[in-house]
Amino acid sequence: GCGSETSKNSSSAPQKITYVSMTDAVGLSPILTNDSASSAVIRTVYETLFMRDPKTGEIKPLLAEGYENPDPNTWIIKLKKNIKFQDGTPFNSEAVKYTFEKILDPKTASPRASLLKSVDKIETPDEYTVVLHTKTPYGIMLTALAHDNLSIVSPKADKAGDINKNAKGAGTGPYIFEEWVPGDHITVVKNKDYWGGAPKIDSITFKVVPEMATAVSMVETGEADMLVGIPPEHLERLKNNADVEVTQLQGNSVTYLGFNFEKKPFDNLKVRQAIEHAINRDEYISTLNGLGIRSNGIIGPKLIGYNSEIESHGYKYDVEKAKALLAEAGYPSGFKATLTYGNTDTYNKIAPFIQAQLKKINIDVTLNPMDWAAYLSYAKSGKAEMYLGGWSNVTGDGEELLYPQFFSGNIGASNYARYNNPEADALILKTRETIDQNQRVEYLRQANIKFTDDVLWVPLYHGVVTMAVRKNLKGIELESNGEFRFNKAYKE
Amino acid sequence: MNREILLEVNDLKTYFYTVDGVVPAVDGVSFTISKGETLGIVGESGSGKSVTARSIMRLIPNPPGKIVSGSIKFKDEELLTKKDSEMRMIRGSKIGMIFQDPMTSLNPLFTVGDQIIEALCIHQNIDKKEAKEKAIEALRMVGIPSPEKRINNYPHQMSGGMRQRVMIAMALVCSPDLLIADEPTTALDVTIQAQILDLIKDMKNMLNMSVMIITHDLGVVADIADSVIVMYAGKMMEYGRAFDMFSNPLHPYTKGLLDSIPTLSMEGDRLKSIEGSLPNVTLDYKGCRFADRCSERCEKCFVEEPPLIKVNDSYVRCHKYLNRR
Amino acid sequence: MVKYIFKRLIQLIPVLIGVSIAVFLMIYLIPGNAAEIIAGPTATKEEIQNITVKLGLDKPAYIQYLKYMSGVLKGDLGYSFQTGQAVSKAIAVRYVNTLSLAIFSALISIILGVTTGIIAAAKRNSWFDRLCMGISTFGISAPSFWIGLLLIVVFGVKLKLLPISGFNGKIWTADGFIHLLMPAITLGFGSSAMISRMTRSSLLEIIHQDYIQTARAKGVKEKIVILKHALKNALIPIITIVGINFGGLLGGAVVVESVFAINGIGRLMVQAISARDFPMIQGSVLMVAFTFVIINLIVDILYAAIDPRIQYN
Amino acid sequence: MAESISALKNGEVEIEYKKSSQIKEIWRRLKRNRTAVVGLFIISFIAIIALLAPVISPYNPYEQNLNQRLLGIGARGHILGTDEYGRDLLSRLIYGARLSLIVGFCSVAFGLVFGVLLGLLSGYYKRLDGIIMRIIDILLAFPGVLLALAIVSILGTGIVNVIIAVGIWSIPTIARVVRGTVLYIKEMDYVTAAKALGESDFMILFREILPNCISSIVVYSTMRLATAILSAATLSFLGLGAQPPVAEWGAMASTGRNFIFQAPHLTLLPGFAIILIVYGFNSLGDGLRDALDPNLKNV
Amino acid sequence: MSTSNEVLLEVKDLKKYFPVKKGFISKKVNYVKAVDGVSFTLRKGETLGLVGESGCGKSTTGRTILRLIEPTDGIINFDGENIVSLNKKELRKKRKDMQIIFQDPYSSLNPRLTAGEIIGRAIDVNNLAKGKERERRINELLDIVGLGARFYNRYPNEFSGGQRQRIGIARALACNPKLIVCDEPISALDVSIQAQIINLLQDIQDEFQLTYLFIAHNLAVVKHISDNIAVMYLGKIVEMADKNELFENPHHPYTKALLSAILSPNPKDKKERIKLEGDVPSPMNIPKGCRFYNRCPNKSKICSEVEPELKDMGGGHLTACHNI
Ligand SMILES: Nc1ncnc2c1ncn2[C@@H]1O[C@H](COP(=O)(O)OP(=O)(O)OP(=O)(O)O)[C@@H](O)[C@H]1O
Ligand SMILES: Nc1ncnc2c1ncn2[C@@H]1O[C@H](COP(=O)(O)OP(=O)(O)OP(=O)(O)O)[C@@H](O)[C@H]1O
Ligand SMILES: [Mg+2]
Ligand SMILES: [Mg+2]
Ligand code: NI
Repeated sequence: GCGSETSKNSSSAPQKITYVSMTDAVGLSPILTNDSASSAVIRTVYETLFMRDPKTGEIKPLLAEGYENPDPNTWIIKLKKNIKFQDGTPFNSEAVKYTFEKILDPKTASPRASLLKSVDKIETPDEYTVVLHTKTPYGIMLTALAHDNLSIVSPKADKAGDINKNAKGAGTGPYIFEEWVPGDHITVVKNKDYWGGAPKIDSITFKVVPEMATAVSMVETGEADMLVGIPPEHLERLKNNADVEVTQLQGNSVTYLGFNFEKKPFDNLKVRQAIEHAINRDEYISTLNGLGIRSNGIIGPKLIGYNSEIESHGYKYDVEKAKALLAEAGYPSGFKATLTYGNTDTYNKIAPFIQAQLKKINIDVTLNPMDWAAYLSYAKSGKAEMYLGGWSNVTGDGEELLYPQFFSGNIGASNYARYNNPEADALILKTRETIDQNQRVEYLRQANIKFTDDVLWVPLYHGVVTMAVRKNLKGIELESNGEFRFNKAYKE
Repeated sequence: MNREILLEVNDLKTYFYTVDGVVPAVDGVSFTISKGETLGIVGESGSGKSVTARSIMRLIPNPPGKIVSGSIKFKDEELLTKKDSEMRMIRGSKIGMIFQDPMTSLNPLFTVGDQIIEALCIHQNIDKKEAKEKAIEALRMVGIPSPEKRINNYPHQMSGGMRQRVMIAMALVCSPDLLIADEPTTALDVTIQAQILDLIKDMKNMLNMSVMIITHDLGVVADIADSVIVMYAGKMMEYGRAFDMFSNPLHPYTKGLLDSIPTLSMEGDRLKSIEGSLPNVTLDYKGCRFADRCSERCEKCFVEEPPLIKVNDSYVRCHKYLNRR
Repeated sequence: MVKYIFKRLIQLIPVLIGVSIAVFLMIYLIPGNAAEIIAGPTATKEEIQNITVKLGLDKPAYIQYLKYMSGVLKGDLGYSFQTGQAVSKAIAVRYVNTLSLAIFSALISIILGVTTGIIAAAKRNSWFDRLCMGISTFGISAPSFWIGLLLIVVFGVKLKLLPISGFNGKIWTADGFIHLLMPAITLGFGSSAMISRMTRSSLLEIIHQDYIQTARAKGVKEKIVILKHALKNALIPIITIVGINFGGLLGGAVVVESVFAINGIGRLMVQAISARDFPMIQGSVLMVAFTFVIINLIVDILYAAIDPRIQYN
Repeated sequence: MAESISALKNGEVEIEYKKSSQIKEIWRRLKRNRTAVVGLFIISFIAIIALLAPVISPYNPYEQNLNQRLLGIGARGHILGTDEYGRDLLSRLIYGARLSLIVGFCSVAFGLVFGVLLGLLSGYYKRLDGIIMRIIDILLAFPGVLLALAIVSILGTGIVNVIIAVGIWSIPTIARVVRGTVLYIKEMDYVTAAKALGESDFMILFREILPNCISSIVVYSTMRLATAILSAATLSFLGLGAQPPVAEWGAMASTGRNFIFQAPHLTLLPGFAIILIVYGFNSLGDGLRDALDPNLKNV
Repeated sequence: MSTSNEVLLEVKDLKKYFPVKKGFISKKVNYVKAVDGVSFTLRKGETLGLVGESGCGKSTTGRTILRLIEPTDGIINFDGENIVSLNKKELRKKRKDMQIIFQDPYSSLNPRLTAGEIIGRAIDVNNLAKGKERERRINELLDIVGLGARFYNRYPNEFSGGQRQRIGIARALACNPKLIVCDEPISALDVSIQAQIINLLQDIQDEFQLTYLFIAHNLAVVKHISDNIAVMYLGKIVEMADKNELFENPHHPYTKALLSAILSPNPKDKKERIKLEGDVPSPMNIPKGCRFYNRCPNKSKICSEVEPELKDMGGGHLTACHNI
């Protein structure tokens, strides 16, 4: 059926939402997936123990009642009572233990097992208490527990079948999984018995529309109700449409130019500084229609660990200075380099810009676009010289960014920079292991300054998240990580 | 013989307007065919024989071809001014036509029966069953064994001779007054050729029709024709009774032709031949078209086109006969 | 005839094996693997390793292939690396959509192409002929994503006449029909242009054949000469091009499927290869190749049905 | 038939005169074909633009000027406006002509090298025919997009790989066309005559048969050029084509599509350019077919 | 015409079966028996005319003798050597001694080459001449066939059919062959041109001591040019004799019918024709017994069972018929 038909219906008719997404979900189990399309669905079906407040960014209990930290290696978590999974089984400490152990089991091969990596033992002293013992202090435990991939699944549903394909009744969330036509759409329907009160929307369809121009057209005609992650070139159009409400919100993603520290001359700080000096970020940001924000730091303004003092760090656009630094570094007449990136629209657009900018200081950049899978492999194996990347932060915590990208233990995996610095490693570990939140934030602040000064990346811009919603659809709040919840949504 | 005139062609000119200029394929041809008469048209390849025949049928592809002038009277009716629909009623019913190559002249995708029945259904107000019977009858008439089976055959299932018989049957089912046969035996073997020529003769007598037969084989003409036209490069060079032409050829070209054919009875080592080949004729061509191959040419032949001259009962287009008159 | 079809189906086996080996080599050669994709850019080494083991990607390449092929011989196309779904099931859904799209657009293109081709040939050098040929050249020349987007902007957004996406896989329902209209036109436009030109040129060629003269000499109406005698003979090249295009429609539908958000096999293939989802790539490529061969078979059978001279051998 | 000069002083002069006269003959026939002339005109026009690109284009096509982004048609200083980086669209279109022609020609040339060889061998040697035709069947049954995707994944994106991908794509069809022609020419008596004279297979294949396949190859290649340019555009759409900042029409039309609402000329103009050049090649191909095929001489 | 007694070509029991693919997994089950046991000898300087209906295997015979088609069986002794047993290389060397002229003047010339090059290629392949000598030779050959050097640089499409046929003859002559197979060299030509070519063929035969196997279906022409004539029917020679003997005293009913079917371009000598019923059977399933049985006007019982052999009926007149 057409969205346009349904949108004309009066309020007595069932309320339906069509949400368009560029890609299809990979799966429906939080344990086995790690992509934003899946996560959008998973958030409607499952819930985590803790959640991040969309406004303040503070971590609040969701399925949990509260927690205690008797010592840095012990987390005692109290659970809310009287919550039932959609399949009727009770939500309790067993379910939490089951879920977490499943994630930790290597045979499960959960892509986000590392979130619980430091967990040593899980105990369930009673029905509504879970105790997590860690090997080393794990300061970001709460942030991790707020991560969608640590949503709690119903053990019964999980044992009964593959909840990755059919998640019926597997969560505690406000919507129940209904149908998945792979490649086409996923439907979830209202959970009348939701512990937080039944949602007003009767069903949500997650529709796959790979072509952005088409997706935008669908929102315009009312065939679809909402769309997030609108690229700048389509923004104006949607904003001008009287039937569509566009929300723009500073996000916590960052788009950057990265270097391979194992390749010369990128191990040279002066060279990196020169490059940062040579790139006119403001100019590029001006093309983004407001969909990017200048911040000099690696940890952006919306992340835990950000402090505005960072704006006095970084290196300003100054071609002469860049040339001078390059000469100092021993490259007075520049050098040749390749810039590798996955050939998505975003990077396809940035790459020529970087190329043009670096030309000015005689760095001759060859563009090396690759398909996404090849790029991942290439970058991981340390073949890239310079690369373009983006980091979208789910938990909103600076640690989630620093550890994978710059911790030496992750070389060969997510540390594309192949940055290996014991000093930095120590600092990164502190940002993970410190239990005292204030202290931890302080470490993050220090790390941000250090890494920014050392130009581990050139942060090109920090993202702005967008959402376009048909005006009659209300109650959806966008979060700075680009996510949103349908709990309070309703149609007028 | 009945001297009632069936077809009268007068000064027919059919030109082709091609990329390479105007080709006067038929350039002033006049003749008559009486009831029961057989007219043979001979000439070299490209001399305009087929175009003459197709002009009578009004089947000249346009573009590039066009009948530029002349008149074609069939049973005292002018064909050239007839509407397309009227012309269609004449084709196939009053005038039947068969083509040179029986291999390509039948539609390969329909059974021979269908193709004959189609001709019947267009011109005669009969139902399918009746038409089928008539078609079988026609096939039997042209000597095809077990026609009730053969009627369901496709052309490729028949030999060349049989296909030509089918063509004849198709041309004759509606008992036309005139049969135009465009090189009906050229593609066939001598023994089969003999069969087909006999068949045409038989049919002609049986149906009392006139025949216009086109060929480049003088033997065929000698065998079947009452009168003959010799064409050369779009022009009628000689026109007269067949017997006269063979015993006393008038035009140097005709003579040349007759001399160049080896006959069984002839002796001697060398054949006489006509040197050279057909000229490339354009509209502003001056003089006799045969002049540069002619053994009896004079200067006049190159500048002035000879008119058609009546010599005895025949017509000839050669300056040689002007003085004699 | 049954024997012939059987024989052709057997001939299909080496082609399919060849295709599957080609796919295998391809996967083997291209950098990146499914585990890395599933793990995502954040993944640690252990996470990647776990997934690699789970998918069996740690085994030597030829073993992976043989294991896969032995499954195929048992009728099991395997499970998607990425989603864990049964490949056969995943393909089935998409295949129906693509096939509906392909058939619908083939119909559109045949009807459009053949009629305009006939008229253009019959009225050669008339304004209609020129117009048809002009439009058809345009049709051949324009990239399909471009036509598709223009159609969306004009008919979907501006005029709000047709829905942009949402084909339900049921072409026989009114809803399915309406949703498939724009995609089918987009896809069919180019091939209708080709068919139109092919019809025109083969008709023009056939019109010069002797048997057409024979038909005319019988007094057959020009309309019937063309529609019956000439067209039937022209059908062979027309069917050939329809067949070729249909094969192309299946493989080339990716673009239209993306533009109109149709959940088809073309898109599936592209997705699968970007995810290095080996079983899914094998399955969908084999399916497309299979269809291609079947289309060829159908085309050959049609040849023989039309032309009595062609025998099954 | 034009009588040639009877008294000959120098044989070579005569050779040249005659060779050119054969080409002249084709040219003459081509000239009468209106669409072909239009096609030829379009292609020459584009080719000249491509050749003179550095001279005639008002700006450097790669020079970004982010202050002047997305100007519309008729903007001051930019007749056809600018793109999302403020690059002059006219200049990019002019340079795009180069790349589109290069992509077209090179990929068809690539396909020709292999296609012609395969076609010749399989047409001439009955024994090889079976194997080669099976390989071609496999290539044909293999979805072209996937092939391109794989090639690009292996070799990386970029214009050269687009050329290779599109080139491989055209091998099977070229091979088939050539094979068909060879099968036909093989039966001609002049090939038998060459055999009777004692020519070797190699000589027969490359000196007797190949030159006579040229006209069908030329005709087909012309049409294939059109397809190649279109395929390249399609690859661009899938993100596999020429990569930015390369000014290639397909890539331009494809990246421009994101601005279809905001600045439709960004996709419309390159789109029209593609249509124009493809139209040109197709018409020329049609015309060449008529001009080179003596059977159709007077039709 | 001077005919020596030296045998140039001896063909013994030549057979050529073309396999026809049929049935499951293309087993070769059926054969077109195009030539099915043909034997004859040709002396130096002699012309043997080969006549017969279309499809009876004349061309196949001609081409198989030159090994342009591989024979299925039989012996071809040419100039004292069995051609059949030569390997590819030896054969290529031998080729210049035996040439062929084709029926179709259009398909027999490479349209991409000039007349001079067509002839030149024949010289090059056999390394007969180089440089100036080569040019001279080409011009000489063009003269011999009556074209002249001014035609050197013309392409085949600029020639008429007769002129093309002359180029074909010049090409065959280029390597000084001993034997020329003329495969219906005049059938496609206009009557007025035919005589030119026949005269030319006779002239060069005299001049270069050539031996011809002259294939045609026009009996009058064959009679004119040949010394001996062989009549073929369905892959076999049914009658062979000196030309005058054959025309005056034909034995085989098929020969008789053939002769009676000749149309004379003289309305006066109309004669009674022998009518043959029916068609030639398909060479794919040749009937048992005499191949001519189904059309024969005076068949007897034995004809349907035993295949008659070619026997000398006296004076070198060979006939294959039971009823003589
Ligand atoms: N459709 C056509 N377009 C152009 N010229 C044509 C056409 N049909 C015939 N001609 C020209 O008209 C002339 C006469 O052709 P026609 O077919 O009548 O010759 P013909 O005497 O029948 O020869 P043949 O013995 O080869 O059948 C030729 O020069 C030919 O080129
Ligand atoms: N390559 C081939 N494959 C299969 N059959 C063939 C082949 N070449 C010839 N034939 C068949 O062999 C038989 C004899 O053919 P051939 O060409 O020798 O006849 P012909 O006497 O020269 O006839 P024509 O007078 O028509 O030239 C025919 O039935 C023909 O169909
Ligand atoms: Mg004719
Ligand atoms: Mg022959
Ligand atoms: Ni709908």
